[in-house]
Amino acid sequence: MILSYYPGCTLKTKAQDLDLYARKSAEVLGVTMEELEEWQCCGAVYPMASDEIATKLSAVRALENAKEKGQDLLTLCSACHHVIKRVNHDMQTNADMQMKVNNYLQLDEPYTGETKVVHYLEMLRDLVGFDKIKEKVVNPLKGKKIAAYYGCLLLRPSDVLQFDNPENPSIMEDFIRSIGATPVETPYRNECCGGYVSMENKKLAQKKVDLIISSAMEKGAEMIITACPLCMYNLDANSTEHKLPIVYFTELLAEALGVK
Amino acid sequence: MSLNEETKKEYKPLIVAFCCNWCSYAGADLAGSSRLTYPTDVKIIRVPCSCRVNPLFVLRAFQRGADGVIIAGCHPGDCHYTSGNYFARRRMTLLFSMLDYLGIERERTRVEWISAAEGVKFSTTMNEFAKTIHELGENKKLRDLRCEE
Amino acid sequence: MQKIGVFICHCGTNIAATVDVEAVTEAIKNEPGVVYAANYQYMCSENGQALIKNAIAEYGLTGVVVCSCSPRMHEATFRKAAQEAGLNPYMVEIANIREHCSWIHKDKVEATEKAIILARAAIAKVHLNAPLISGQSDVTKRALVIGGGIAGIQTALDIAEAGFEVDIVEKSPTIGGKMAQLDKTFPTLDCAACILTPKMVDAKSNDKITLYTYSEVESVKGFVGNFEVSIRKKARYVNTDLCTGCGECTTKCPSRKAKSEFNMGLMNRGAIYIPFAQAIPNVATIDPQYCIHMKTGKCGLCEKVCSAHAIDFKQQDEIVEQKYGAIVMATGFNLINLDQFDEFGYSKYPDVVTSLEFERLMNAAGPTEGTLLRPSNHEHPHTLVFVQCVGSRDTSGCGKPYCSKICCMYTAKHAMLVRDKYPDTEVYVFYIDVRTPGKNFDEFYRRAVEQYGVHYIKGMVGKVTDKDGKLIVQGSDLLENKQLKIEADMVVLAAAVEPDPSARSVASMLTASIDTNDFMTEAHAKLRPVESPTAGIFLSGMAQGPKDIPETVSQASACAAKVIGLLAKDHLVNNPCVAQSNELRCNGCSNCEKVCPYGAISYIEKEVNDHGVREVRRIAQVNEAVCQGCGACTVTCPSGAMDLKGFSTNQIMAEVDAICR
Amino acid sequence: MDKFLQEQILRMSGVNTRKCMKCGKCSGTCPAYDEMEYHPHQFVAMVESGDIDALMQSNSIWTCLSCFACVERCPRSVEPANLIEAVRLAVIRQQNANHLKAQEIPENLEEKLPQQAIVSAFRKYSK
Repeated sequence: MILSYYPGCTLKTKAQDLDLYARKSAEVLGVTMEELEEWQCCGAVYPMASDEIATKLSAVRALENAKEKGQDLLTLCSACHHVIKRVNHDMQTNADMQMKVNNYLQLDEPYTGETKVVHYLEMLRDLVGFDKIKEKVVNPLKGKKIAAYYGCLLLRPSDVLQFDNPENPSIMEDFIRSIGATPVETPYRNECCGGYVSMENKKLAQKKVDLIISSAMEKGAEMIITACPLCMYNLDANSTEHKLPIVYFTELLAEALGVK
Repeated sequence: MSLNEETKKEYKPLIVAFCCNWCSYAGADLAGSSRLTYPTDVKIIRVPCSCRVNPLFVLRAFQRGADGVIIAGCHPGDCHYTSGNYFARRRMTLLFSMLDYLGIERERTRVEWISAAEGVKFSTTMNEFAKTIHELGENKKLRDLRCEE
Repeated sequence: MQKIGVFICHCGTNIAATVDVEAVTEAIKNEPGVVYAANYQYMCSENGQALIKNAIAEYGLTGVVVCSCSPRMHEATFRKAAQEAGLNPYMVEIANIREHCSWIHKDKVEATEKAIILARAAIAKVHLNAPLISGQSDVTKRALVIGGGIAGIQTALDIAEAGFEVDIVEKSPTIGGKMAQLDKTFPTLDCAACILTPKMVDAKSNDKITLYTYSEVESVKGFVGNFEVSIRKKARYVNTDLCTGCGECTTKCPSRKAKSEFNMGLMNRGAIYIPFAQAIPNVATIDPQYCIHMKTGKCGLCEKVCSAHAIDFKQQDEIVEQKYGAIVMATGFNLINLDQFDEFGYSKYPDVVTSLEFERLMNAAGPTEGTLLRPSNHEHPHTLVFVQCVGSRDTSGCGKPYCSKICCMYTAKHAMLVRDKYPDTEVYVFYIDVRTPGKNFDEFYRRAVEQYGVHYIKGMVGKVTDKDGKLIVQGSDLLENKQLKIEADMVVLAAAVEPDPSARSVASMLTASIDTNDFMTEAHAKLRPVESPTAGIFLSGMAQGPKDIPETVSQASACAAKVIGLLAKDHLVNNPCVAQSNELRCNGCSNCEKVCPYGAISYIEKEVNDHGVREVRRIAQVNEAVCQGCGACTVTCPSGAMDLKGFSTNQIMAEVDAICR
Repeated sequence: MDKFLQEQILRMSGVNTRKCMKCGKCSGTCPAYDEMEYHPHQFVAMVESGDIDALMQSNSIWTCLSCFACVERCPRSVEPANLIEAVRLAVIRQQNANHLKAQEIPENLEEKLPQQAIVSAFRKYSK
């Protein structure tokens, strides 16, 4: 199985672990991640205004590149996934956007949302299958109680992202089970960590993070996993009361598969 | 007619809508009582069921200068006469592909399922259809020249 | 050539404001065949009708065109007027210039032009009209009520009271429906069981009423006055004639995995069970999905303990065929599934319950025997939060677009009952609007606030989480402009109502129309609210739309009155707009026979005289009492022999020509 | 009441404020509620009534986390977050109105701060 891969800026710098272990694990699982030869930053936030075109172009270019190779586009960072999937949805459904973007890009054949965007977790669930992961695990994380933190960007708006039940998701819990650990459900797993507003209002981020971590601890979690570098940062750097290890889910996967 | 000398110059399409008595005609009534507008181009003929629409009626309409024909009936499974709309669907599929072959564009003919509770759907369907026909312009095919003024 | 009179209605200003009625009158005056044309303010009024009658007499009219509102509204009125003046009623045609013209167009010139065209089409049609004589058919003097909740029971009792036989088909093992599950009823706080169970007993003991419980309608054929219905009596694996309802088997049954439907899954029941103590009929039913004997062949304990020898593991479903004159849809409602509303934590927290589950938790016959306890730990709750409009008034696709109508009142009831029984509790109600239109309803709600001190909060809950065994309800208080986080012990969700899932399939069998929310459509929203547009089908209770018990009972009785009105007739006048075969043109191909959904067409050998040639041919014959006039046969007929009276090929062609002129 | 601005906001956001039934679920759900001067439901009401200047001057537009909880849970599909984004854009598209200026970034830099945070904030707060 070969997929085009869009890593994103943060995975090349501060979140190298997220990327590195994803690649190592994919190898074990028989998935080839072909990094796009050329890609630019997705912009990290989806531009909601109807007159924003230029800020969506980098996502379209990535999508177009994958289309040319006839491959699905794999994403890993929650923010990149959110932006690219929503832009792709625009390109499928918004005629005005289609026209403007294609007029600008002057492609041989207009891009109208043909590429399928797949998050690494979706790949694990839908393309590889958690059962298969179970088979490949050599180092099961038995007895480890892990809380999944989804954040916002993977789940909402659910009608576009179609990732999982936005209020009661299960994909990360299923993942945790597949590597032999015990999932711990926390009620704040799909509530915001403070996001980029931590640059502006650290207090807000601290409040949100404290709530998330204390609730996870109350439920007995020993660690929290995430797919988003910004969530990772907030949960790690902005907690004031308690500390829990915050880990990228790919790192645990690699550990369980014995390639860490 | 003198009433309309001025507006006559602008192209006004003529659309014949066959509506079944139980669903779509009632849907049109609901569109009316909800004051949901659609162009005057649409003229409705009441039939007991969409299966009462003989392909001859459609041909005749085009011969006599209609620019579009729409047949509206109950949703599949909801026909007042159990199965009439299924007959209509089959007959019209066949007829429309034949008309297409004769040069009457596929967009000029349509079958829609509109229930008695779907006033909004009736009006949006008619607006859409009228717009499509307006864009296609006058239908010249199949016209009985003896009917021309 | 017909002598046609055209009558144009102003409908006050409904038509006249957008259509120049004078111009229409002028324009059609000179149409061929039109000998008289007039307009009047209200054609449907007595004076308007007199105008028509006088003109028929004075000008010897042979056809009448009324340009007015929809024929679905007043066609019958004008036909009757014509008949009174001695004209065959089917010589009247309506041009719909209100719903299809004046109400939807703005430009007076264009609307007037369209009205003239519609009038011309009607005139063209009348030219080809022929007098039609209606046949008659008999009425089977027996009614079927589908659904045995309070709506169905009330309708059946009223019909039986008038002396007609009536059968109730109920899919669960007992009648009683949702009302049997309720604790108290608003606005008087009567106990639901106290007022319902006597009616259930009446239904059982009334010799005009036959109960088919644990049964479903399998198929429906026929038409008003003459429905043929087959009813599947599902196997109970218990001989109901022998079962005494002692309940010995239900207590001994070792299978305890099945969720009790009556108690909303809050407790389990045996595989053999009687839904509740007052069930009618009071007999046991075996649930084959959970019965150990039926799955493994072992156990059979119930058979051993039954002194009446009523257990019959070999029982089969039974099909009952019955004829009816009228059918009542009383299929009722359910609460919506809350999978789409996990922000309220329903699937996660046992202490988040629906309002119907709450009824059971408050009910003396419920799982906690009337003591309100938290389902999670069986402790007494101190803080309760009620959330209204969960899934109602929701256009996002997760819920239902309509107001469920009953939640405001039952939530006030719940809040009041909790405060009354447990004065140490704090009760919060999150509301968007409090809707209390009904006799003594607003007074009731105000009592909850003023007398019982229930905290009503204008706002909505956004998320329910938990902390240290408490539920944290995060919501907005719009009047205080605050976000609240209430530490609660229980959360009660007023989930939206929806028609029972069986409604759609039953409605399809009855060919009765249903709206986009699966509620039954009325023949007229205001004037014929308990009848379906399909003749002989009547609507009772929630199947037609959300309503509370007082309203359901009134509607059920209204429905019964309509059914009685139908059953009281010995004969029904048939629709004369039926198919007719031209025997000289018929080629005997049988195509029409195959498409007819009613089996109204048969083939006979008949001697015909075809231009002097006498021969015996196989030709189609229409049974006019059975034909419903859909016209499927007319289009399928390759030789053009089949035609539909009132909507003949020539008539519709003439309309097409008139419109396309 | 600023008609022009109001139309601009509505066009950019694609929101139909009239769909709002004032239930307050957006504000009941908002994780940044306590930090805001105007709350999500007020955003909708204020845009509807044309009271946009007050919104543009409020800190609330910088506090919205774009977490889409209000969008996801709104029973009428009103999308308050889109409105807030449109107002924010109306502010930063003015001359010299960037909320976060490039020269301010170095002082905010922390060892662990991911690029994603800087890019997001820059996209949200500056043109």
